[in-house]
Amino acid sequence: MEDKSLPLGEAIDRYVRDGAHIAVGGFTLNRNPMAAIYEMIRRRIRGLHVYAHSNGTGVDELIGGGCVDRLEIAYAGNGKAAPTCIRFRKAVQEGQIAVEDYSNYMMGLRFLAGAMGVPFLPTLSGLGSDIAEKWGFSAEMRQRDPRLPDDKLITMENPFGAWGDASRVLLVPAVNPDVTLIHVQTADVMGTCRIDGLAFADIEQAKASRHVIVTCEVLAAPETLRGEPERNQIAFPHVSAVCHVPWGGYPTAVFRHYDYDAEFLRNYAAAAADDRRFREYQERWIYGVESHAALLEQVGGKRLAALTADPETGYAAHAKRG
Amino acid sequence: MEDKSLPLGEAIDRYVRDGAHIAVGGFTLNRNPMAAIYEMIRRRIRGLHVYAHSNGTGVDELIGGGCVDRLEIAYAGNGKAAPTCIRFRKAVQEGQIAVEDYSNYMMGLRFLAGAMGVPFLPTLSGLGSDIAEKWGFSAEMRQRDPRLPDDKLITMENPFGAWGDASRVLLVPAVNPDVTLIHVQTADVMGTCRIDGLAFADIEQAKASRHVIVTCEVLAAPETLRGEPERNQIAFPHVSAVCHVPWGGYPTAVFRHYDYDAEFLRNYAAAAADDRRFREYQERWIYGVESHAALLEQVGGKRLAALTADPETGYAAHAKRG
Amino acid sequence: MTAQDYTPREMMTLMAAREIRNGDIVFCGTGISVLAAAAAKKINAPESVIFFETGAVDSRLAELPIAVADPRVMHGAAAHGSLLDAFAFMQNRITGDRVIAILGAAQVDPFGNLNTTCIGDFERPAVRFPGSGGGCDVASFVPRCIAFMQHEKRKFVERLDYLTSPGGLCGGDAREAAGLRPGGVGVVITNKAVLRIDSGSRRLFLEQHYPGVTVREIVENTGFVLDVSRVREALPPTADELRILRQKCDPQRLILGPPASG
Amino acid sequence: MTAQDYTPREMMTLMAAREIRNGDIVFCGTGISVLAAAAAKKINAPESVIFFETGAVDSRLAELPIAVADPRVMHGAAAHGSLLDAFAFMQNRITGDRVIAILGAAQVDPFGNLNTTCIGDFERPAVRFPGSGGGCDVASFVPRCIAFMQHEKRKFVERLDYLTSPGGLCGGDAREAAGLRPGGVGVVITNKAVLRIDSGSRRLFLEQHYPGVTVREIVENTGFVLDVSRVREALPPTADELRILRQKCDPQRLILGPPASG
Repeated sequence: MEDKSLPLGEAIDRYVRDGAHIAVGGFTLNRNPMAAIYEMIRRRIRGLHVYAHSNGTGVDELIGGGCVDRLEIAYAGNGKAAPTCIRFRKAVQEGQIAVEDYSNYMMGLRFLAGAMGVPFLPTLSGLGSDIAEKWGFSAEMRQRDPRLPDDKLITMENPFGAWGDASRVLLVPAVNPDVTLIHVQTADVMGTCRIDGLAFADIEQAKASRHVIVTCEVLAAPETLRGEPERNQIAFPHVSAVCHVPWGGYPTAVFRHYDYDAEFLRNYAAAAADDRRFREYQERWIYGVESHAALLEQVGGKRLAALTADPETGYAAHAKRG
Repeated sequence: MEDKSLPLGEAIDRYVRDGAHIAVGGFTLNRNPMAAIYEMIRRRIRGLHVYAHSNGTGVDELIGGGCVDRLEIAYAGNGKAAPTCIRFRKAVQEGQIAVEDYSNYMMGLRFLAGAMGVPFLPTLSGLGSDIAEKWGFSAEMRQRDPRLPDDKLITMENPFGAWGDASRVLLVPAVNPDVTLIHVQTADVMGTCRIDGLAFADIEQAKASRHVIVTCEVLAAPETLRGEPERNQIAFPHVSAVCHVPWGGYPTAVFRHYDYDAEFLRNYAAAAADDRRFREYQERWIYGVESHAALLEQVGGKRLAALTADPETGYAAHAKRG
Repeated sequence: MTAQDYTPREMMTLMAAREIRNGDIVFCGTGISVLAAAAAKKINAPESVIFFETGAVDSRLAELPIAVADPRVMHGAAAHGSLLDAFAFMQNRITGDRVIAILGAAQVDPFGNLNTTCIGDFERPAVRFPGSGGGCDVASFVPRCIAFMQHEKRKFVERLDYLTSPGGLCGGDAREAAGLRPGGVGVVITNKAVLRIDSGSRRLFLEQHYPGVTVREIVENTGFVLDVSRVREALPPTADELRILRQKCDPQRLILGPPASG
Repeated sequence: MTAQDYTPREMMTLMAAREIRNGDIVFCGTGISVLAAAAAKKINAPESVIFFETGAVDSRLAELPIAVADPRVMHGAAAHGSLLDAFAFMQNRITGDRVIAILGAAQVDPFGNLNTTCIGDFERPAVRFPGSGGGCDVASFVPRCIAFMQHEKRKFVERLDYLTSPGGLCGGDAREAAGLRPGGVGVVITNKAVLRIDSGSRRLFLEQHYPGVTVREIVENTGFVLDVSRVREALPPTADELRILRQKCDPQRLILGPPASG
């Protein structure tokens, strides 16, 4: 039995190089691999190429941390706290990052194509839209870079005639990241993962990826997970590293463990709007702490306790979120 | 809340017409919807067009029952009892049914394409094989029948160049059956289903289908299933009818409930080899009983008790299978 | 009851809720979209089913979610699918044809196409918005889409800066010619009015103005020519609708915002 | 120990087990295929991972399954995927390149292509077999495939009646030209011998004959011309191999069948 458990910092050092193509799990304010993201920022990783669907909190922090050069994304909003993610908006408007736009389904299909090992998948989404027409990465840039497909998207006549009630399809190219980082409720040291609640696109992101770094709330015995194999969505052959990081999704929510911290997200959004205040935010919460445990200590046990999930609902019922 | 529960016979009458295009769940000797299959045979449904991957026991019974005119299939074997299903072999060799051959992955992808609402999906399987070259349904038959795609399979150059390490792909056309019949461990009256153990292609078959008839071991309260929504693979909007049929998968296995009946399967195989003995088998076990409950009574409580799953392993540990 | 008794946001929510019918499967986005779905379920369409692109089907919503990935959409759902499952559910005609979707927009054009991506040039925008999310997918797949937008001239534009989510494209049979199924945005609900797509011209026309809002005010705040020949006044919220919306749907006013001053 | 001490079936199983290396992910079919994988795990490759097209990963196999859908493959697995997950795992190069597969066949040709579909014309066959199952998929995706077959002249044929699972197709670079990744059947294990694909000619050659089986007997039972220039005698099963196979892997002889009479 191969033991893949190791400290998070070592996992980042080993698998996430400057310029790596990465994907992160979660969705807006839920189950983002925040400990891993803060650790990448702390280690000042640079030049990342990020594949995202709606990975709000984490991706905006990475952009704010100066880690990202290129971004393929469907949605950069973060619920009530930030209808458009603020460091993302700033970076795009100021031309600091190159962005290519897709829809959530297209990005999901691109990860699925990567996981399946096929060059593309078809959809009826986006025909006639500017997502199909306008390219953020130019044809020249695409041809120069062997890590990018030459075409963003291809519209094709349905080769089966009118079969399936479709005259045309849009083909979306596969994505195979170097590393996918996800945060799950439970994993074992071999790397098998169990996600509670919605899995978003984590499973496809993981399976499409050459390496997967998993952070988990609970490091369980393999025997425990194997008692109900149908509840384990990612089998160990897909995983490179397992890091036991309780509250590793904070300040985003982890179903049945804790809720998102609406106050933290609101304060982040307020700070992100101003460069000076944003540097203070980063100094205090990222660079100024040596680990996620230290960040959590600074948040304080009382505040975390208030976020702890109600066993009945899976979130902090009646929490103050306004 | 719509209550979709009804007796199995009524569900078959309502949704399975002569000539219908159907799919059945399960795999060889596991979780076949046997009660539903026996009921279709008993009701002398005729002219079915069946889509199957490796649906051994059930499909062979349907063929033996004279219900099937056309079959699209990947594998017609049934483990140790019948390396090639016997009524299938006989019907094909005697030209009684028209057969089109695919691989398991191709059939799985065809159901997935149907579930996704796209006309086709690509794969790298089967390039250069006779599965791609030889058509069981002629081009004329395909063109005549609007329920069949004009092409069995299409080989296409990769439109993204060498992206995804592929020069060509094989495109498999979507399947959308009129009815899919599956047997699951647990369902509620609205139609939400929970499958324990391997799901095979049941989920894609159900989602691709216009109607789904579910038989279940346990009819649970919706609140029970909703306590862990991540364990429910089929949500109620996909389902037309729910029939509570304990031991509804017998003589195939249902994980955590009961094992396959190796003796029944062996006796079936022996009877299937001879037309007279096969008619006796059908008379005794299908036409001669009025329902699955009556079939089970004839099997006897003692024999069923010996098949009951060990709670630890999910099957009947140390059962005589030789 | 007078116009002062309710806010434009309450009116918008209820106008959208009224579009939802019993048995509809309601695709919800974040914010006012999910509130409208919750209101319909409690008021006029108790057998409607709320579902989210994140994959939750028939969420119970004991509390209002502030994002589609809020754990509040997970609790008590019938099933949790993946992102891919949710979109396949809509792309598949068998299930997709039963879906009504509620989307937000930054710009709408006369044919019901939506922009949620940017103002200005895509490569170096003056203002960047979040992007499609599931919007493009939903508008491509779903036969009935409702769009929410603030009624401003710069938002109702003749030509979008970026066409994120397809409606009728450039009108006529352009949508079908592009390979899309019939559908896309059929109605736009604003803080002043309801605009609907005419099945003949395939353009938005003014169908209802809210009580206390003049047609002239609406026309002045619309950046393209609007057919107002068929306009009627919208029915104001009933006391029951308002009571249920305020007390049962968003008692914390998380989405409704400040109450009416009147 | 003499040749009488073990059956050809035991020898076949162990010859296949010896092909499996530590760390390999072993795709198993029904019957002797899963027995070989179980034997390898207990004898020479304890860190190999057994997996099935039905979607079970790292099954424990406390008892031998008699089909790939036997509930015995479900118990104690690391994870249960779907049929689609299992094949995607192999089609995906990242995981697929670590897989070694064990397949059965009714006919093999000189290039390692397999027929599991029919004898005679496909449309009205003299003998119909079960069909591809996952065989075509696995042979298309996996770099290392082992085929099991009884050594009979009518089974080793110059030209297959139906090419179900692609090996080297018609030889040379035909496989790559068809769009397939490198791979397919590299070795055929029979009740008499081991045949392997030559990397130059891409044809099967006779690599090993079993103790007590003559090269002449093998050539006479092979329906195409066989290069025998490099043949050597196979190492017979060791006492340890036989003990573990018989006592730990198939004590009921469900798959091994009757024991050796000697």
